[in-house]
Parts: sequence; structure tokens; C-alpha cells
Amino acid sequence: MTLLSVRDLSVSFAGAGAAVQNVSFDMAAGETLAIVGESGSGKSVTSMALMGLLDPRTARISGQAMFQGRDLLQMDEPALQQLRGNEIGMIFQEPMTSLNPVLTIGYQLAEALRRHRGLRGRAALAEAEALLERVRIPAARQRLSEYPHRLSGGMRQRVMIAMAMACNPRLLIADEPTTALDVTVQAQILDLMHRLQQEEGTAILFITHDMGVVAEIADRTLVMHKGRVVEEGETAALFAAPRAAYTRGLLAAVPRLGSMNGVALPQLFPHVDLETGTTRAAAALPDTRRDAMALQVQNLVTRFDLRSGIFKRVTARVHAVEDVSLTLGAGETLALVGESGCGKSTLGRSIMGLNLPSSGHVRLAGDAPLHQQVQMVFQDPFASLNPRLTVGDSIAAPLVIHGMAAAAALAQARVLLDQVGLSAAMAARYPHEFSGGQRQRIAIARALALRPQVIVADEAVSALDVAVKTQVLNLMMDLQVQLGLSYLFISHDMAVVERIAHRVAVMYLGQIVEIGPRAAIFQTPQHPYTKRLLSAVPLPDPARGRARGPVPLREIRSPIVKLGEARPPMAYRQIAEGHLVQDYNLADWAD
Amino acid sequence: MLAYAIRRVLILVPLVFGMAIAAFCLMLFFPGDPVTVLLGEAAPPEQIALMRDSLGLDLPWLQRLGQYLWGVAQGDLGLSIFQRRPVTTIILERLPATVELAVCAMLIAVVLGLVLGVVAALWRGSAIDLGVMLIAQLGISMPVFWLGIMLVYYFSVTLGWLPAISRGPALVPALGQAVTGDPAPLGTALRHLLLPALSLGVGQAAIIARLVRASVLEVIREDFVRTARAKGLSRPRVMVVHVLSNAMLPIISVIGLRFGVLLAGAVLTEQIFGWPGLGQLAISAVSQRDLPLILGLLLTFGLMFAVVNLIVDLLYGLVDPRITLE
Amino acid sequence: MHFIRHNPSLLIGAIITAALCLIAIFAPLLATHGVEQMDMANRLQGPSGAHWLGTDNFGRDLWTRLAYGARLSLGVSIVAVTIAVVIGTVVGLLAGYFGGWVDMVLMRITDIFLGFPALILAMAIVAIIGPGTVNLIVAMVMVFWTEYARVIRAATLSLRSRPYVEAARTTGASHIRIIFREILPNALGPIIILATLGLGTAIITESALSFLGFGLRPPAPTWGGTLSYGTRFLAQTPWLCFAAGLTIMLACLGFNMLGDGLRDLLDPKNRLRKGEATV
Amino acid sequence: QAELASPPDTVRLGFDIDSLSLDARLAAETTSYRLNDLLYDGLVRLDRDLLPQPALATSWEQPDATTLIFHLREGVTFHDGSVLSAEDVVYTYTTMLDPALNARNRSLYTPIAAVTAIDPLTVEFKLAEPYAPLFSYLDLGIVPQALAEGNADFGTTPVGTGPFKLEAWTRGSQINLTANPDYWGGRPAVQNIEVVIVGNGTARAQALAAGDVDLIMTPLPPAETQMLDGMGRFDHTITPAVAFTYVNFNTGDALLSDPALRAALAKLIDQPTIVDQIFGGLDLPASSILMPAFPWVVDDSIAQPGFDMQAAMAELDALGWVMGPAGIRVKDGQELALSIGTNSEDAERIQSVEYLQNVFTGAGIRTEAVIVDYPTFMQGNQGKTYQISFLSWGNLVDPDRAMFGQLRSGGNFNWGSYANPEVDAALDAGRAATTVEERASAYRAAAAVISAEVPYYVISHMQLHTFVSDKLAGFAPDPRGFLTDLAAPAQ
Ligand SMILES: Nc1ncnc2c1ncn2[C@@H]1O[C@H](COP(=O)(O)OP(=O)(O)OP(=O)(O)O)[C@@H](O)[C@H]1O
Ligand SMILES: Nc1ncnc2c1ncn2[C@@H]1O[C@H](COP(=O)(O)OP(=O)(O)OP(=O)(O)O)[C@@H](O)[C@H]1O
Ligand SMILES: [Mg+2]
Ligand SMILES: [Mg+2]
Repeated sequence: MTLLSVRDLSVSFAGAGAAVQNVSFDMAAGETLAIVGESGSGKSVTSMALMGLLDPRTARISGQAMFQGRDLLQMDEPALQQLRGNEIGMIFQEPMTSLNPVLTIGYQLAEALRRHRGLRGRAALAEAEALLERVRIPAARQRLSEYPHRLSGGMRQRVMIAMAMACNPRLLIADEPTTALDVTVQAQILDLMHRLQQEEGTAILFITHDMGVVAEIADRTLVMHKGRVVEEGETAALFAAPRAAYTRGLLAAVPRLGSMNGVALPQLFPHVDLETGTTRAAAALPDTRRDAMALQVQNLVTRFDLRSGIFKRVTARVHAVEDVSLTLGAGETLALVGESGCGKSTLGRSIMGLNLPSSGHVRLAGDAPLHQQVQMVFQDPFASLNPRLTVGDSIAAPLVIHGMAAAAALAQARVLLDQVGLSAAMAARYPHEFSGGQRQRIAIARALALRPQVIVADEAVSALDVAVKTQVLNLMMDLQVQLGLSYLFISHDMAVVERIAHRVAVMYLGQIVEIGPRAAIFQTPQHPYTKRLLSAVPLPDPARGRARGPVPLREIRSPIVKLGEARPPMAYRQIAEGHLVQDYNLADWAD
Repeated sequence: MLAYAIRRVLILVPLVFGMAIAAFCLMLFFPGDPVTVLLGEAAPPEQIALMRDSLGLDLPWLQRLGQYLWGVAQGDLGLSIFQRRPVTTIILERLPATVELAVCAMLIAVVLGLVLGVVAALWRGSAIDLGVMLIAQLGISMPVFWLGIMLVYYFSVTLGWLPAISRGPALVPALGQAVTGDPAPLGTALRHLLLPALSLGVGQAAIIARLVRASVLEVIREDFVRTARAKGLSRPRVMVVHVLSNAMLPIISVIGLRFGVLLAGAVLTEQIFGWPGLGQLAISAVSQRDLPLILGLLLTFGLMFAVVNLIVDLLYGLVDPRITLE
Repeated sequence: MHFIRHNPSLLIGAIITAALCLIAIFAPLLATHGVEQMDMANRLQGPSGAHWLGTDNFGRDLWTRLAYGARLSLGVSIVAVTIAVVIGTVVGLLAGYFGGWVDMVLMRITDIFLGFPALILAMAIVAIIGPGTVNLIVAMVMVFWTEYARVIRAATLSLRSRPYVEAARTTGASHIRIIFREILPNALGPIIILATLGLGTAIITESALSFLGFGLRPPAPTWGGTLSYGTRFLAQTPWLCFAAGLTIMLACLGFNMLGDGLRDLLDPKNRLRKGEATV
Repeated sequence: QAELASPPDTVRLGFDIDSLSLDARLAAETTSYRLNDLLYDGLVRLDRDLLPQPALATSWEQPDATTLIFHLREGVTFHDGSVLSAEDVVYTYTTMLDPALNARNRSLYTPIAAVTAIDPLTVEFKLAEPYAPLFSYLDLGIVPQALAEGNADFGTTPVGTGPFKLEAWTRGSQINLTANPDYWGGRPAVQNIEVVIVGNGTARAQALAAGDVDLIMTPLPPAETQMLDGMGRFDHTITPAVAFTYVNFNTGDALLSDPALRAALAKLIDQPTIVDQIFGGLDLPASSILMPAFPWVVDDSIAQPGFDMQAAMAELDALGWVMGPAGIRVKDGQELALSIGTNSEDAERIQSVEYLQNVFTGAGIRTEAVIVDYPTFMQGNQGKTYQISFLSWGNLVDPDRAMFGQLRSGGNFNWGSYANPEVDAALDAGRAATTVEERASAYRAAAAVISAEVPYYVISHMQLHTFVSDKLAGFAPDPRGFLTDLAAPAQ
């Protein structure tokens, strides 16, 4: 039975042109339809148009969207209000900002119940508590009176789901509900949504740009590109035999976990042309590793003071990095992985001197000052370039600082731009004139200016779309070959790490729990945390999609330690040559 | 929370002493002698010397500063040279008038500002929005004292509706009387209060209106508002419960700062409306070179400003659950 | 010009400000009478052919006085605000960038100055150092710099941890270089906006000081002075008070609208955002 | 004494400043003087011609030039019920003379060598030298000794023998007086007096117009005076006041020490315009330093130089100050440059200085206006650093008080360092004289020299303008603005 039937939906914005053009699709009751596409392809606008949430003063909407016999696009506001949250629920991308920060969880949940189910007072609260339990939030009763900021991202997203499901809607629209979350948390949320769907028979319109997630949950998939539908079909069929060139390209570009089984060295990503869908395999890379040390971290500890009380005395500390030791070889890529907040960035920043380590050392290969040997590339391409400097000046600045004449430095900047695949003529432009991928190339050029041996790349490609991401990664690998660079590659994307790393270090609560050659970590993970991390990664393969069993709900532990308390030091065990695993207490990791 | 409050109060101590030292040093450079002002043009030099001596005005300045700070530490701000009474007494007598004026002006500012700001935000881009914002712009650009004079000219002189000058009965006791059945004093008090409070409050109302509008527009874009709408809540409900509750937060913190501006503005308003508050007192103290009184007033203003901001910050901590006051 | 339609504030503000500046610059050409040319027989006249805006209490041509007054009032305000902005910026940058005890000391000093009511402080300073253009500027600087220091400090605090600033640090840039090349240019937007809005405040402050008798000495044709005289003749000739007040208000309005317009122009937060919602 | 047609129960007065202290001995501004007149009684009371009349003293005699004996009224009680005695008078004057009290008017009484009580109703004053003006100051309110020594603070809670008692005092805004039922002169018909403080003259005028107050008086802006006149609803009384506005030439200044230059400059002072336009014709143009409030001393034959631009220019030329190329007069390569100063609190004074500056500049004198606030200006005056200042004197209840300190050589406030033996002699004679006629001729002699040598150029003699509503029809203040009419006993 068709629940929702969208015909020729088009949306255009005053002054900005068409965002969505002639989108048509059908959804049956209880089915999951995924909409995938790059950033800006019109996914969110489609969903907002269906909900009637676009500003009628700026958005022009046309077409038809029959929901249970009524056209959503023709309904007046009161009728839509009747529908929203009742017949159609919605979940948004950002769990951090989607809940009202000044109202309690209980109030926000009860609001929907009061609105649509006529519940009042205690009854509403009791029902809210039941809802929280349904999304498996522990200690639901206490949570009712808490404010959103006290909850972790995963919990908030579960509250959002509880809210959206409060009135057992026929249709749930989920706009990138897991994009902002860690993979382990993402797995939990996907699992939860799936189970709720089973229980209630709700249809889900699932918006995402992650092919792995699509493969895992969608019955059918709709691919959007530049506001148009490129392809639609059964998920399995679509993955197996994509018809549209764009879909083919997209699927080819996606890094897949496990694709490196049996491959010894990092590999370039294939060059994918999204327009034509053609893929050109890349040449194999030589082994860049040399028998020398590039950077050594010894027993590094970085803690942040938390102060409180009348005199602002230190009462607790964030143990962001705890006794970390590792060695980065010359020409080697060491990937640092771990969940959000585990201390990856802090470690990188401590190496760079951006955070002062509480103890420990960073040793370098050469005698040159740190800044000439180690450079950093940051995550956000939009924030890492000074908007008031031309990119040429930005790249030349380090050279000028170290004594080069301005003209010579600018000439060198042009060469560097060329080296990262941009044209030298772009040196005179300002950052806002570049796309995200281009900016990240510029940031890399700047990092290269001082000819460092080591580059610390903190989530350097996380903010980029798939196709752009692979291009930048390829550039980094190329540069490694050309310049013999070593990378400390901080990332949470396991599929990417598998492709480019020589060795991998897994971090948890400020400590390295496992470190070893890439193949060893991916194929024979030892530490329970590593295992969990790997199993949570969604695979862009519908055949294997729902193979995973139920995902245990588990909250991330806090790295905050009260003054005087200490975590016991843990020893490392050697499993194989260069594969070390920290001792663990199995009871802590039992599911 | 309590620790935070205590800490903030403790920080006031060095602040007060810092202000006392700064103000005292300022006083050292004042030309003109309060004693000649007090004793008059006709005073013989011996008498002036005698009085300077009795007031300790000729002691080395460090010693005077020391004595003054010691006094401040004991809550003693010295004697007014002119009124020959303790500065604290004089200030406390005048304080209620200024507070009454400032609080009422702030009330007008907040209520007017909120209403106008929300209206403008709701109909943003429309003629209403444009009109409100234009009025706000005019309100901000208008010199307080000019507005005051114009109000007096129009409402008191031309129309004769409201008293032009002076304070009526004190508001708080008048409120009390109104509660116990005699509304007359309250009426008089309000009639006297209306113009000064209005002229003082309008500029602030304009500023608040703009802030509210900007803040509401900012909050409207927030994801949680979309969430609220996706729940099917009605527009007024979303506006009041979700938008305003958040939009008020930045306004609260601004009110503290505005209150400081308002206290300073009261100097002019009080002058125009003959309002017997601290502002008028300050002007006469400066023109008489009543040094202890000027010092005391500067400290009082500074302290009021600090206390208001403290209250605002604490309030902020109460209203916004994200802020842990530690 | 696309932005003008979306930013009428900027346009109107710029027109008013430019007009006033032109009047100030070309006052000698625009003046119809001598700026100090008295005519006691024709004092306090309304607008007429001979005197476009009427005459003041000495029978001087009001238009001429206001035009010359633009020089003084705008000049004093611009100089005072500029100096205050420079001081405030330096203090704010140092406090925000270095933090720690530098911040502590500078901000406590700022707090002390901020606690004193602006007008009384300015009055006291004028009383101490005497009236006069330079002294008036000194007094205004003393009361204005604190606000700039606070705002610039806040801006610096947020800019200090921007990735591009950290990137500069990782290349070994000196503090001076980071402050002046990475932070200051990016704080300039708010500084310019604040300064523009501050000009309006400065003009009002000047007139308030004049009103209280702490303005420039006669026969300086300041707007505040004219307004202050005007209040004396309100019952008799409200026109003088009106005209002077309106001029001050217009100037202030011009600066405020210009400042708002610049804010919209420079601050991306105020631009229409993607996915803007309604209520 | 004028009578109120029908005394109202309650009267509201709009005053310009709050009292600083209601202790009779510490009075320092008009509000205190006016209220003290109602709260206290002195030994004498000054009538409308400022001549002494019996008050607490029913009679007095002067056995010799330096002795005065006063006989007190019997049965007078203070507001607290205690009975007035000679000791109270002795106490009042002794403390007044005590430097520790820091009384503003102490110097008026310093010629008093001793005050003694001869019996409970007789007081004897011994003077160090003959001092004729003393009678003008003997209206000083008498305070009760017993209370004062019991640490009562008359500054905040005045206790006198006057027709009114203090009822309430809200600082800065209102002072309430209530009739003293036991007043020796009879219980006043007016029951309550509410003094409302409104600093701004415009606002005070508006308050009267709006019916918020029943009486306002000088200082009032000219425009407001004209407006109130125009309304025709208010009784407007004009009384010659004991005050004048003047231009002071600093004779200690190198340039201004020359009487010929001063005389030339005096001809540049556009007295008619200043008096009629800037001061709105509220005051009388002066022809000499002798005030019309003292009819017994006025002499129309004495005159100051009048405004005469042509004559002034010619005189300046004659003095060698010839017009230079820049439109500024030059002599021996030096420009004629002067400064004219006044204090910034008074708008009319500022306007006058601005106007004078304009006229002086037109006459080829580079002129600077120095306008600073009162304390700063006084500092300059006392340091004798100003060249020309534009100021006024008030509360000059005796001709001596207008000249002795100002123009006698070495006078306390002789800021222009004026010294002329003829004037000195005349002023001394005025003090030593025993009859009104003697005194008058002494002051005329001094005034004639002053008018000719112009250390002072008196612009105008002030007049007290009083506006009252119907309620107070018939009310007339005395030259000091005293409100004695309000104390008229009930019929
Ligand atoms: N309110 C709006 N006004 C103008 N243009 C808009 C508005 N909302 C969205 N757009 C434009 O519409 C296009 C589609 O946006 P949409 O948010 O649907 O993309 P998306 O596929 O959800 O991308 P992402 O993965 O980044 O969320 C974009 O080019 C966007 O800039
Ligand atoms: N300046 C700081 N002051 C206090 N705590 C900090 C500071 N910087 C980081 N932390 C805390 O240290 C811990 C580690 O943070 P870090 O940014 O290194 O994590 P991460 O692994 O990079 O996480 P993500 O994947 O989210 O970037 C977190 O709990 C964080 O809140
Ligand atoms: Mg989207
Ligand atoms: Mg990180």
C-alpha cells in the first residue's frame, strides 16, 4: 500500500534558483527509503518541503505529495500542524542543536504528547518516561528533569527519536540522523531505528550521504544529484548494478572496509569521474618507508585543569592524553583512530606545541626546530585559512617568518600550489573563492612550505564529500612518495585508514590500547575496543548489511578524573612483531 | 552556584578599592578648592587655611589616600564638605530616587523593547518591521536630554497633562498605600515618574528592540525550533515557548550593561526633570568640588554597576541550564 | 548594486554621513554668513530667505553655525573615537591574546573605568584639565576606550583558537606577527562597526557635555553648544532647540545606520542562511 | 508690609536649589537664607529698605561707637518649648565667631570683640572698631544654646523661634514647613509651606504654569519670564535686589593697570544689549555701583562710561594701539590681546562674554573667552590671574558689603588688586559713620571714583522677579527674596 506518493516536486528559492527539480517517488507503509547524494544535492530541501517547513516567502514549491490521500503541498498550516509529529515524525542531523537547551527533556517530550494525544500533567510525563525507555535510555525517570546539554550526542539523538516516535507516526523522516555521531554510536542508533520500525511498522525516509549506512538499512534507495533524481531502485539491485553513471561513480569512490585484505602497502584510490561514472585504476605505490625514525613520542601526558569553588582551585583534570608513547618512522603513515573525545586531537596538538604536555617528550629526527620538521593540517577547511590573506600570502607566511624575502616566498608559494594540484595563478585569490577540497589542498601546501618531514593531519578529510575526499587523500599519498613525508593521520574513518596507513594506533580514553601494522589491526584485532570499532563500521554492501547482531548500548566513559584519583597504569603485550596490545579487564568489555 | 556567587562578591572587594584609588587620584588633580566654594568668595584667607587644615586637605596625598581607603574598608566614606554630614547618609537618602527612576525606565525599556522586537521579527521584511526598526533607530539616535526637554515641552508645557518636574511621593511606599486602599499617592508618583522614566527608557527600549529582533531571528534559525515545528506545535506556542525562552538569554546579559548606561544617563534626566537622585547630586558635587561626596558617588555608581552585573550573571546562570556557574 | 536593495541601512547611513562630511569639509563655501557674525537686532528668527535655518540667540546664521559645527562635532568625535579605538584595540588584543595575568590586570583596569558613569567621568576630566578641543577629546577617549577594549578582547579570545591562527603558531610565527597579521585583520570588521556606532555616541556625548556646561568654549559653533543655548529659549523659540537637536539626531542616525549596514555587510551571520526556518 | 489677600492653607514654592544646611549660622545659599528667615528670628529684622527693625530685640542703644546694648523680647520660646534668653544670643554669636564652626559669613562679624549677657534679657556687644554695617547682619537667627550643647544638629533639624517649624525634608526634592502656633508675633495664617526644589529654571516656570507650585522667583531665564508674563495668569512683582552684575578689570595686569585703557574698554561694553537682550531686560542698567535697593544712598549724578564704539576706537588709537594688518590693534609690535572670563554655570553670563568677545574682536582686540566651572574660575580669580571677568555679587545687604572687600586696597576679594587711597578713605569712613546720611555720602564718594577709574564696570542692578498664582495675590518679597509675607498672622 502506498503511503506517500511524491510527484514532480520542485523547490526553488528566491534569488538562489532551483534546489530540487521534478523529484518523484513512492513509499509503501513500513518500508525504508534512503535518499543519498552529495552535500547540496537537495536532500534536506526535499524533506523540509514535504513537512511544510520551508519559508513560504522565499521558497517556491510545486508538484504533489499525496500522503494517505491528501496532498501535503496543498495543506494549510493548521492541517499540517495536525499532521506533524503525529502522522509524520522527523529527526534531524545535529543532535547537539536539535533540542531546546533551556527546556527539560521531559517537557519537550511531553509537549508532543499533549499536542497530539491530549495527555496532561502526570500522564504525559509517565508516557514520556515510557518513551525514553523505549529508546533504551537508562534511568529514564531522572533524565526527564534533565537538560539536553547533560546528555551525550547519542543519547540526545535517542531522545529525538523518542520524540519523533511519540505518536507512532506512519512516516518518519530522518535527515542524516547519524552523520554527526561516532561509528559505534551510529551503529546503536541505526539498530534502534530498525527495531522500532519492526515494532511499529513505520515507514522511514532516511536521508544520508553514507553509502554504508544506506546498504545497512534501506529497502529502496533514491540517488539525488544537483536537485534531480538520478536513480531509484531496490537497494541490493542498485548496489549490485547501478544504472546511472553518477551512481556508479559514487559507489566506486566510496572507500570500503576490507577492500585492502591481502594488500601490503597503501593504495591510491581509483580516479572516479562522477559525471561519466568511469573509474580509472591508479598506479601502485612504492614502499616509502625508510629505516629511520621521524618522530618519537615518549610517555606523553596532557591534562586539562578543571577549576571550581570560591578560589577556582583545580578540583579535577581531563586526562586527555595519558602516557602515550609511539614512534613514527620516516616515510611512514601512522593512523590514529578512536572515538570522539578520546584524545586524538590533543595528542596531535601536544606534539605541535599547541597544547603544553604535562610531562613526556617529543623527539625529532633532525636538529632543526620543531616547526621546520613537523607541520599540521586541520580538519575544517573553511576555518584553517585566514580569510583576510590571499592564499599566496598564507602559504608564503611560514617562509617569510623563517627569513625568506617576500618575493621569493611568494614565488615558492606558487610552486607549492602547483605541487598540490592547483594553479600557480590562484595565489592572488582569497580563501572564500575556493571550494572545501581546494582549501584543504592550500592548507597542505602551507604545511609543506617549510619542507617538514612530518605532517600531523587531524581529520584532514573528514569534512569533505566522498569524491573530493579521495582526491585529497591521493594527493597526500603522492606527496609522501615525492617528498618522503611521514604522516600522523588522525581519523575516525576506518575505511580511509585501512587504505592509506602503514601502521595504526587505536586510542581510547587518552591511552593507546592497541598499535600495530595496518593488516594486523584490521584482520586480527586483539583489544575488545578495536574489535568493537571495526564491527560498527557500516559496509556499503547490502548483502552483508544487516548481518550484524544487535548492538549493545554503551556510553562513552568520561576522561575526567578527580584530583587525587588515578587510573592504574596498564602494561602492553606484544602479539606479533610491532603489534602491541594494552592489557584489559575483560569484565569491563563484556556486553 | 553559591561558590560562584561568593567568588564574584569577593572580586568586588579589590574592584571597590581599585575604583577608590582611581577616583581618589582623579580628585587630586581637581582644580579649585571646595573650601573657597563653601566659605564663599568673601572668606578671608586665614579662615580658608584653617578649614583646609581641619578637613585634612593639606596632608600629603598618600596619607590622605591611606586614610580614605581605611575609611572605605570600614564602610565610612567621610563627611561631605558642604552638607557636613556623612557621605553614606547623603547617598542613601538619594539612592531610592535614582533606583526608582532607573528601574522604571528599565522596565519600560524591556517591555517596549520586547514587544517591538518580537513584532518586528515576526513580520520581518515587511513595512511593520521597517517602521519599528526605523523608530528604534531614531530612538537610539536621540540625545536623552533632548528627548526629555521635548517631552516636557510637549506634555507639560503645551498640553499640561503631566507635571514637568520633581519627584512625587516615593514609589514603594505609595505602592504600599495603594495596596492598603489609598491609590492617590501612587497616582501622583506615577504621574511624576512617567516622563523622566520614558525619556530615559526610550533609547534603551530601542536598543533592546533591535537586540530582541536580531536574537529572535537568530533563534528562529536554530535546529530546535525546526524540531518544535516538526512536532506540530502551533506558531504562537513555538514562538513563546521555544523561541522567546532562548532569545531572552542574550537580552538578559545585555540588560546588565544597559543598566549601567541607564544609570549614567540618569545624570541628565535627573537634571532636566529635577529628579532628586544621585545624578543631580553628582553634578552639584562636582560643581562644588565636594571631594568626599564625588568620591563616594563614583564608588556608589561603580558598585551599583558591578552589583547589577553580578545579579544579571547569576540570573543568567539560573535561566540558562547550560551555564554551570563555577 | 545588489546589496543596496538588501541593505538600505548602509545606503541611507552612507548618504547621511557623506552629506555631513561634505558639509563639514566645504563649510566655508556653503556658509551664507560669517560664522561669528552677530546681529542682535535679528536674534532667534525662524527660517527665511536671508537665513535658511533662521538665526540663533546672537542673530548668527544658524545654517552657517551648524555647517561649521559639523566640522567641530564630527572632527572631535572622529578623533576621539579613533584614539579610543586604537587604545581599546591594543588593550583588548593584549588581554585576549596573552590571557593570564596580562588579561587580569588589563581587564581589572578596564572594569574600574567602566564602573564610573561615563558622563560624570567625562565631566570630572573636563573639570580637571579644562575645556578645549584637545581636552574634550581626552575626556571622551577616557570614557570610550573601555567598551572597545572589552569587545576586542572577546573577539580576540574567539579568534585566538581559530585553526588558521593555530596554523600560524605551528609555523613558528611570533606573537606580534600573529596579533597583527592573523588576529587584528579579522577583528577589524567588528572594530569598524563599533567605531561607526561609537561616532554616534560621541556626538551625543559632546552635546550632553555642552548641555552640562562642560563643552567647548564659545564661540565654538558646536552642535551641543547650539542645542544647549536652544534649551534656554525653548518657550520663546522652540525652533533653535529643534533644529540643533535634529541635526545631532540626524548625524547620530547616519552613523548608526552606517554601522548597522556595515554589520550586515561584514558579519556573515546576518546574511540569509541556508535552510532558514520560519515560525 | 504687604498683605496676602486671602492666605491659603498650604503654599507650594518652587526654589532653585536645596538647602545645604538649615543651621542659621551656616547659611550659604539663597534657599537657606530664605527659609532661615521663617524658621528663626534675629535680634533685628531688616525691612524692605533693608533698615533694621525690632525682632527678638525690642529696642537697643549705642552708648558709644563700639558698644551696643540689646533688650530682648520677653516670653519668646523656641520650637522645642524652651525659653529664649540672653545666653542663647551670646552662644549664637560666640560660636558664629569661632573659626572651628567654619561659618561662611563669619567675616561679617569679626569686628565684634565680645558678646556678653548682662541679664537674661539684655545683651551687650563690644566692637573692636566702629562698624556701621553690623546692623545689616544682626538678623542672624538665634539658636538655643542648651540644645546645641546637647549635640543637636540644626543643619538637619533646625530649632529657632521663627513663625514656622521644619516638618519634613526630603533631600534634593522637598522641604516642608508648618506654622508655629506659639509664635510670638502671632500664629501665621498660612499653615504649611512646601518648598519644591527644581534646579532648572525652565522647568520651574513650567511647574508654575502647570499649577504645581504657587510661587517662583529669580533666577529665571528671560524667555520663561516673558512666557509667564504673556500668559497673564500670574502676579508678577519686580523688586530691586541686593545684587549686581559687573565686569572686573584686573588692575594688577600690565595692560589693564592703565585707567585710560580701562575707560576705553568700558566704552566697548555694550550695556544696553547685554541688559535688554541677553538678560532679557529683567534687570536695571547700572550707572554706578550704588544699588537702587538702598534708596538712601543712590545718586543719579554719578555715571560710568557708556557704550560708544566710535569713542572707544578713537581712544584706543590715541593710546597708541593702532589697527594692524590682521585687523588686530598693535603697539610696539605687540598685539592687543585680552581674555574675558566667567563661570560656566550661568548661561546669561556665558552669552554676555561671548557677545563681549565679539564686540572686542570687532574693535581690533584679540579676545579669548575663558569659561570654566565655578570652582576653577574662583581659583583663577583668587590667584588674580584673569584679565577681565564677568561676574555678579549677591546678597549685598549693605552698601559696605558691595565695596569694602571688593575695592578697598588689600580687600579680601579685591581680585583686581585695585588700590586707590581716596576710595580706601571713603570706605573706612562709611564703616565708622553713625548716621545714614554720613554713610551715604561716604559711599557716594567712593562710587564716584570707581565709576571714573572703572576697576569695576557695573552692568546691571539685578531685580527680583516673583511670579505667584492667584492663591498668593498680594504677595511681595523683600529685596533678598525673603518670604516674610507668608508669616503674616491669622486675623
Ligand atoms: N533557504 C534556502 N535559501 C536558498 N537556498 C537554499 C535554502 N535552503 C537550501 N538551499 C540550497 O538548496 C540546495 C540543496 O540544499 P539541501 O540542504 O537540500 O542539501 P543537502 O543535500 O541536504 O546537503 P547536505 O548533505 O549538506 O545536508 C543547496 O544548494 C542549498 O544551498
Ligand atoms: N582546552 C581544553 N580544556 C579542557 N578539556 C579539553 C581541552 N581540549 C580538549 N579537552 C578534552 O580532552 C578530551 C580529548 O579531546 P580531543 O579533542 O583530543 O578528542 P578527539 O579524540 O580529538 O575527539 P574528536 O574525534 O571529537 O575530535 C575531551 O574530553 C575534551 O573535552
Ligand atoms: Mg542536508
Ligand atoms: Mg579531534
